[in-house]
Amino acid sequence: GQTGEGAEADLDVSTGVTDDTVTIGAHMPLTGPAAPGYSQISVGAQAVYDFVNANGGVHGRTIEYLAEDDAYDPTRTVEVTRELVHQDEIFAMVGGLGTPTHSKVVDFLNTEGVPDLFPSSGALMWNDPEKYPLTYGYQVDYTKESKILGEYISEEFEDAKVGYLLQNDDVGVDSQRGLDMYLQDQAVSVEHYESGAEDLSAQIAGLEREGAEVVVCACIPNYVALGLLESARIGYEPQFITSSIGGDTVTLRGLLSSFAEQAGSGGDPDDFLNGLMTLGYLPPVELGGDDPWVAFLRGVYDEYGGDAPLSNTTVYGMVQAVQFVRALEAAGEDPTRASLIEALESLEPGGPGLVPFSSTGEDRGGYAGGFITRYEDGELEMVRDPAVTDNAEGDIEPAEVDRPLPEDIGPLAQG
Amino acid sequence: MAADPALRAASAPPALRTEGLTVHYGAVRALDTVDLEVAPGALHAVLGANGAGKTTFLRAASGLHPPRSGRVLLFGEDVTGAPAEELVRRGLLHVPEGGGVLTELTVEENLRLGGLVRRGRAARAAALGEVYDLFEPLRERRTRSASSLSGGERQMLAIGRALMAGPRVILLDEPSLGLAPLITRRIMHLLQDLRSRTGLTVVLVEQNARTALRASDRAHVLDQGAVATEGPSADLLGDPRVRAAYLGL
Amino acid sequence: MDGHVLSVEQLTVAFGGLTALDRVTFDVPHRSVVGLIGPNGAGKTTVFNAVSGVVRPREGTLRRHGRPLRRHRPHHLPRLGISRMLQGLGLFPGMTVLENVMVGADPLATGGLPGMLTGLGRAPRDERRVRERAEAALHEFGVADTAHALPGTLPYGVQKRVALARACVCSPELLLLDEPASGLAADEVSELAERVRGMRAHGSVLLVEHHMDLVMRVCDRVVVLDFGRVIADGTPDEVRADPAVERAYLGPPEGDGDLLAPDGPEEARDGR
Amino acid sequence: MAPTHRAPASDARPDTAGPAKAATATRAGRRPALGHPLLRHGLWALAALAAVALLTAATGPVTDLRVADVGLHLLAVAGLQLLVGTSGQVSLGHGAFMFVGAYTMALLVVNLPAVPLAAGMAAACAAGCLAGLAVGAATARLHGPYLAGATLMLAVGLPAVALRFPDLLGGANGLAFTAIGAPPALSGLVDDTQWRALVVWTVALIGLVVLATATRGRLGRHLRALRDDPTAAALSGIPVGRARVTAFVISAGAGSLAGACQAYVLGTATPSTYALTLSLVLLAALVLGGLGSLWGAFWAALAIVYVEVAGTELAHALELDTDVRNNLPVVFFGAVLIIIVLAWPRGVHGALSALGRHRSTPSQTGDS
Amino acid sequence: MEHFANLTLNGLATGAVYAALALSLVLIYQATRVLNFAQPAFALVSAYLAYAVTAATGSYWAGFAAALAAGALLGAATERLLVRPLRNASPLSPIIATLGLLMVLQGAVGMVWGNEPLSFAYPLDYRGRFSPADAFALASVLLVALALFALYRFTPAGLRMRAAAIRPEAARLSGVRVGAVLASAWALASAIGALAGMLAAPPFLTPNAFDLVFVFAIAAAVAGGLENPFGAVAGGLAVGVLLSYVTGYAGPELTALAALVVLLTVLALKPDGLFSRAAARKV
Ligand SMILES: Nc1ncnc2c1ncn2[C@@H]1O[C@H](COP(=O)(O)OP(=O)(O)OP(=O)(O)O)[C@@H](O)[C@H]1O
Ligand SMILES: Nc1ncnc2c1ncn2[C@@H]1O[C@H](COP(=O)(O)OP(=O)(O)OP(=O)(O)O)[C@@H](O)[C@H]1O
Ligand SMILES: [Mg+2]
Ligand SMILES: [Mg+2]
Repeated sequence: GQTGEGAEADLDVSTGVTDDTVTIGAHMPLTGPAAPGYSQISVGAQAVYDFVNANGGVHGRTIEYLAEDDAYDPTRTVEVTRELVHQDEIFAMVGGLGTPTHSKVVDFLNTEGVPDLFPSSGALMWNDPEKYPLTYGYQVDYTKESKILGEYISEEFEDAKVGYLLQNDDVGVDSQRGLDMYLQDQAVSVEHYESGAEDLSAQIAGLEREGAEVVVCACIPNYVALGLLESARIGYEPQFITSSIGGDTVTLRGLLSSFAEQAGSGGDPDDFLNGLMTLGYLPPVELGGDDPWVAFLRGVYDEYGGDAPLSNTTVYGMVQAVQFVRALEAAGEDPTRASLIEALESLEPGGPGLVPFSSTGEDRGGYAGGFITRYEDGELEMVRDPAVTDNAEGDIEPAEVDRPLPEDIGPLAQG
Repeated sequence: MAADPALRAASAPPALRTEGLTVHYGAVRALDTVDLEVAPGALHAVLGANGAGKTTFLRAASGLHPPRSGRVLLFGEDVTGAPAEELVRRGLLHVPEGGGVLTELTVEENLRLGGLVRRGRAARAAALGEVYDLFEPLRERRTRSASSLSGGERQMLAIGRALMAGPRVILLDEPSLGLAPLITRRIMHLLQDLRSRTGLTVVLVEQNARTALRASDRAHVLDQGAVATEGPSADLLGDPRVRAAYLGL
Repeated sequence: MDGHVLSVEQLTVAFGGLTALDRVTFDVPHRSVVGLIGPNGAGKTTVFNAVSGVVRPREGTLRRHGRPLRRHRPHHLPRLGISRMLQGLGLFPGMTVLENVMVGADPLATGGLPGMLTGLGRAPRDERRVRERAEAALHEFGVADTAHALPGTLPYGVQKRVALARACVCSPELLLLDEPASGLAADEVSELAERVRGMRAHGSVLLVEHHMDLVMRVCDRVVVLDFGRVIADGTPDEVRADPAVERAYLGPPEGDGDLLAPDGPEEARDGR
Repeated sequence: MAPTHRAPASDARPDTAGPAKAATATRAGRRPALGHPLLRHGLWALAALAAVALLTAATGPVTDLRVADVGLHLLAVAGLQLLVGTSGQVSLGHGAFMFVGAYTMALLVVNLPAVPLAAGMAAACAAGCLAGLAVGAATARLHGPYLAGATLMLAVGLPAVALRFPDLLGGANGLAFTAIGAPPALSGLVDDTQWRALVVWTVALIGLVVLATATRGRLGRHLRALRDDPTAAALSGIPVGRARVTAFVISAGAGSLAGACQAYVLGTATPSTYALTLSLVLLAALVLGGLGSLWGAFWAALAIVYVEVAGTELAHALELDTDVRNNLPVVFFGAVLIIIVLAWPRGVHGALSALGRHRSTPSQTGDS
Repeated sequence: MEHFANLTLNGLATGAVYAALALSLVLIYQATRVLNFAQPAFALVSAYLAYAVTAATGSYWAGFAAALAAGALLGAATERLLVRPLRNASPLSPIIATLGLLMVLQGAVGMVWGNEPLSFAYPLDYRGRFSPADAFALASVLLVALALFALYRFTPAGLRMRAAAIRPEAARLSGVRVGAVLASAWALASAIGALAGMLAAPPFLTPNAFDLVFVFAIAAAVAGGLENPFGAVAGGLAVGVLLSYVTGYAGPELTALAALVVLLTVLALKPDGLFSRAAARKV
C-alpha cells in the first residue's frame, strides 16, 4: 500500500522525522570506476552532521544521513532511491550525485513529494520549478560558470588560440555552450574524453597540434591532472584554466605528488600547478585561516572527518550539509516537508559560499556564479572577482554577498 | 634367447604385484580384491569381457585411480597411492585405452615429451631414432600435428611415447585397437624383442583373447571385477571351459 | 552405373604435401556390403570424410545413383540417404540414449522453427513420430532398456549398438561403418556380422575394418587401399589371395601356428 | 576423433566448452509427455503468475521492485541458459542484448508515446533477435575463448553506440521517460509498482514458456547435440552453423525483452547500466544457479537481486570504516560466487537435484 | 604527419601495457585452458603493494620486486585453491571462480587503500615523445615475449607446460608432475601480470584502473591467437595503436566500438586468431 500516482503528493507530512531524528538520504558512487573523486563528498557531509549531532542536533533532533552506493549506474540509482523513499522513509534527498543518475529519479522524487535538495551536479535541469517543484539546485551550473570563464578568457587572453578539453557528457555539452558565447572565434580545437579512460595523450597531442595557447578544461580533477602531466611530458605549456569541478588543487597536488621528483626541480607538485586558473564559488581551502568558514570547516573536519587531507571536494560536501542544516533549522520546531520547502525559499542567499545562493520560488539554481583564481605555490590570487549570470544570453555582473559567520547559524554555533 | 622368467622370479621380487586391489567408482565396485603377480621379464595378459574391470585394474596399478584398499608393489616396493607421474619415473609406463596422444602437439613433441624422464640427451636421441625405425609412418609425419594422424597412427604414437621413457614395466590397454593385422604382429614382436633385450615386463590387456594368449606367458581372466581364473596362457587357451565361459572363443 | 548407390571416381585428396588419396576409384552396388581395408593411414577414413563432405577432394567425382554429388556438406547426408557411424562413436555424452537416437531420427520431422519454439502446429506430431521411430530402433538393436541412461555409463558394446541404432534409425540407403568391430568381444563381433549382413535387405554398407574375420564373412566385395591407392578390388577370396594385399596388409595367412614366428613378408614391407 | 571408445576420459578437456555435459541429461525422455507441451508449460506459467500476484499484493513497493527485478533477470538468464547451457556457446556479452531492448523500449516510449506496451515489447524482442542474428552470424565459426573474447568486446563496444549518437540516444546521460503505468480500471486494485512487476512477470513467463518448449523439443536436442559433439551432430543432419545462430537469436530475443522490461520498470535507459559488469554477472549467476536447466536461471535471478541486497545490508549492519563498508557488498558477492562454485560445481540446481535424487534413492550415488 | 607519428608512439606505449597483460592471459590459457578474470586483480594487488613498499622504502625498484613476487604468489595460490579443485567441473566453473576472485580482490583493495586515486610513479623518466619509461615498457614486454616463446618451443619445461594443459592425465602418464607445472605456470603468468600492472598503474592508481586495460588485453590476446606469445604482443600493440588513431582522428567514444569491429573482422577471417595454426582434424 502506498500513495497512488497522479494525485498531488501531500507535503504536509513529516515522513522521516521522529522525536529525536531526521533521516535524509543520498545516492552516490562509492564503488566502481566512477567512485574515485567523489567519496570525499559524503565524508565531508557526514562530518558536518556528526558535528551538529554532537552539539545537540537541529531543534534537538539528530540527523541520520544515509549515503547509498549506486556505482553511478542509473538503474541502481532508481533502485536505491526507491528504497530510501519507501523503505528507509527519508525526509528529503540531499545531494544525490551525478547527472545521468539523478536525472532518472528527479521525476520520482517530485511525484512522491520528497524534497530533492542540492543534487551534486551542475546540470541545468535542476532549476525548473514548473517541472520539478521540489528540486533545488546547489552547484553553479556548467553553462553559467563557463560563461564567466569564457568572458574572462576573451578579455585577458584576447588573441590567444583556445582549446577545449571536455568530458563527453552533459558537463562538456553545457560547458561548451557557455564558452562558445565568448570564445567562438578563438576556439581552435575541441577535445573530448570518456570518463573512465586512462589516457589523454591523443587529446593533448590534438590540442598541441592546433596550437592552443589556452586550454579550458571542463573535467574532474583526475583528468585535469592527467592533462597537466601529459602536457609536461611532451613539453607543451599552454595556460590551463579549469571549471569548478576540476580545480581542487589539494586533490591535484596529491595526484601529481609522485611525478614532481622526476620533473627534476625540487620535487614539488606545485611545478605542475603554478599558474593554473580555476573557477570557484565556495571558499577555497587554500585561503586557510583568512576565511572564517574555511577555519570552521577545517576544525569540524579535523574532529569528525577522515584521514585524507581536507580538500575542496570535502568542502563541497560540507557546505552542502551546512546549507541543509540551515534550511532544516528554519523549517521550525516540527518540520514538515512543506515547511522545509518554505524555509528553503526564504533562505538568506548568503552562506559559506562567496557568491549568492539562490533557492527562491522562481530561481533555485543554487550558486549563481563564481570567481576565478590563479594558483601559485600554495597561494590563490583572485584574478576575477565574484560574478553572477544566468545560463542564457544574460550579462555577467559583479556579485555581492553577505556571508553569515558559522557562529551566526544556530546548530553550528553551539560548538 | 629369452631368459626363463620363472627362473628369474625365484631370485628377484616380482616386477608388479597387487594384493587385494579393490576400486570403487562412487558406490559401484569395479574391482574386487584382485591379486596378481607378474615376474620380471614376463608377458602377462589380462583378459575379460567388456566392463570386466581390465582398464580399471591398469589405472589402479599405474596410480591414476587410487584404490580403496589393497596394495601395489613395484619390484617389491610398496607404491600404493603414489601418483602416476612418480611411477613413470620408476619405470612403470601405462599406455591408456585409446592412447591418449596430445593432439595439440606435433608428433615429435609427443615423443619428446615421453622421453623427458630419461636422463641424457644422447639416450633420448637414440630412443627417438628407435621409435621412428619401429613406426616409419611417424617419422614421415614428425612435424605434423598429432591430430592429423589416422586412428592407427595415433596408437603407434602412444606406444612410441611410452617406449621413449625406457620402461621397465609397461601396461598396454588394448594396443591392437584399430591397428592393421601386420602392425599388431609387429608390436607383439617388438615386445618379445624388448623383453629379451632389456628384461622389459609387459602387462597386456586385450579384447582379442586368442592373440593375447598366444603371445603371453601367463594370463588372468577377470569377470565383473574379480579374478575368474588364471594360469599359464597355453593352459587357458587349451581349456575349453575357460574359452567358452570367459573368452568367447 | 545407375544401379550404384555410390561411385567413387578418381578421388584425390591431399593435406598440404601429403596425398592421402590418389585417384581412388570403386563402386558400391545397390544392396551390397563393400569392405574397405588397408594399412593404417592408407586413407580409409579419408574416403569416408570425402563422401560425407567433411573434406573437399582435390579431384575426382562422387556419384550417387549416377548423379554427381557437388559441394555437399555433412548435414546434407541424411537427406542423401547416407549415414555414418564414426570411428570414435561420437555419441552425445550429455544426452540420454533415447535422445541420441532421436537426433538420428530428427530428419523425419517436417515442422519449422515456429513450431519448435511454440510447440504448435506439426511439432507435437513430429515429436511423437521421431520418438516412436527411435524407440523402435532401440528395440531392434536390443538396447531399449537403456533408453534413459547416459551413454557414458554403459558398457562399450552397448554404446556401439546405440551408435549403430542412431546411424540406422532413418533406414539409410548407404551406411558408412568405420571400424565397428574394434573393442568388441568375439561373440559381439559375430552378432555384428549378422546385423551387417541383415542390412543388405534395405541398403548398402561400406565397411572399414581391421578385423579380417568380419570383413571376409560379410563383404560381397573388398577394396584394398595402400598409400591412398587402390591396390586390389574383388571378392573376399580374390583379395585374400592377392599377394600384394598379403604383402601390404595381411601378412602371411593365419592359422600357421605361432603369431610370433618371424615372417618374411614383413621384412619385405619394411624395405618399401 | 581419437580412437577413444569409452566415456570421455576425465582428462579430455574439450575447449569447445560443452559446459554442462554431465549436468544436463534432461528429463525430456524420462517422463511420458503430460498432454501438449504448450499446455503443460502454460499451466506452470499461470501458477507462477498467480504466486507473483499474491506476493506483490502482500508486500510493499520495494519488494515489488525486487520481484520485478527477479523476473526480468530470470528472463535474461534463461535466454543465456539456452545459449550457454544448451548450445554450449559461452557469451560474455549478454548485457549488450539487454541494452538493445532497453533502448528500443525507451525510443518507442519517448518518440511514440501512444504505442501500446505489448507492441513495444514485441518491437524490443524483434530488435534483439536482429541483433542476435548479426552477432550470431559474425561469431558462428568461433569457439571457446575466441567466442568469449568477441562477445566480451560486444558488451563493451555496443553501449558506446549511445555515446556516438547523443541526440538520438541521449549520450552518457541516456534516456529518461515514464512508460504508461497501471490502466485506470485497475487503480485501487494494484498500485503502480505492483502493476509493473506483474507486467514484467507476464512477459518473462511467456518468454520462459517459449524457451522451455524450445529446449525440450527438437531444437533443444539439436543444440545439445552440437554442444556435445559438433562433428557427430553435423553428420546426423544438424546444420551446425545455422543452429548456433538460431540459439543466438533466441537468447538475444530473451535478453532484449528483459532489457525492455527493465527500461519499462525503471523508466531509464543508460549506457552505464549495460556495462561489462552486467554481462559478467549474468554469466556468473548462471553458473552459480546451475547450467542446463531453467531452474538454474531462477536461482541465478534470485542471486543477482538478493545477494546484492544481503551484501548491502550486511555492510549497514556492521560498524565499519567507510572504505571497508563501501566495498563490502562487492567482496560479499565475489565470495558467495567462489564458495558456491567450489562447494557445488554444478550450481544450486545441480546440488538440489542431487540432494533430491539422494533422498529418493539412498542407495544410488556416484555420478562421476 | 607529425600528429600521426605522435599518435603511433602513444599507441605503442599503451599497447605495450595491453600486450603485457595479454601475455599473462595467454600463458594461463596455455597452462590450464582458463580465461583468468582475476588477472587484472592480481596486477592491481601487486601494484598497490608496490605503492606501499615504495612509500615505505623510497625505492621504486623495491616496490617493483615486491609486485612481481606478490603476483607470482597470488597466481600459484589461485591455481592451488581455486582452479585445481574445479579441474573436473564444467570448463566455465574455474572462469567464474576467477571472476569471483576479481570482485573480492578489487573490493579488498578498496577496503585497504580506499577508492580515491593514488599517485603512482613511472619507473624511469616519463618526459619525451617516446620517453625512457615508454621504452622500458616496450622493451620489457618484447623481452618477456621472446623468453616465453623460447620457453614453449625449445625447453622441456615448456613442453611439459603445454602437455599438462592439454591433457593432464596423458601428461602424468609421461611423468609430468602436472600439479607443480601448472602452479608454476600460474605463478609465472601472474608475475607477468604484475609487470603489466606496474606498467599500467602510472600515473594514477584506482581499484578499477585496470578494467579497460583488461578488456583490451583480452581483445589483443584473442585477436593474436591464444597459442602464441607473439600473437599477444602483436595484438596488444595493434590494439594500442588502433585505439590511439581512433581517439585522435575519430573521437574517444568510438574506441570500444572500433575495437569490436576490428576484432570481429579479424576473427571472421581467422577464427583462431592471427597467429594460429591450422585447425585440427575433427574426424
Ligand atoms: N568413470 C567411471 N565411472 C563409473 N563407472 C565406471 C567408470 N569407468 C568404468 N566404470 C565401470 O566399471 C566397470 C569396469 O570398467 P572397465 O573400463 O575397467 O572395464 P574393461 O574391462 O576395461 O572393459 P572394456 O573391455 O570395455 O574396456 C564397468 O562396469 C564400467 O561401467
Ligand atoms: N585433416 C588432415 N590433415 C592432415 N593429414 C591428414 C588429415 N586427415 C588425414 N590425414 C592423413 O592422411 C592419411 C590417411 O588418413 P586416414 O585417417 O584416412 O587413414 P585410415 O586409413 O583411416 O587409417 P586407420 O586405419 O589408422 O584409421 C594419414 O596419413 C593421415 O595422417
Ligand atoms: Mg577397457
Ligand atoms: Mg581410420
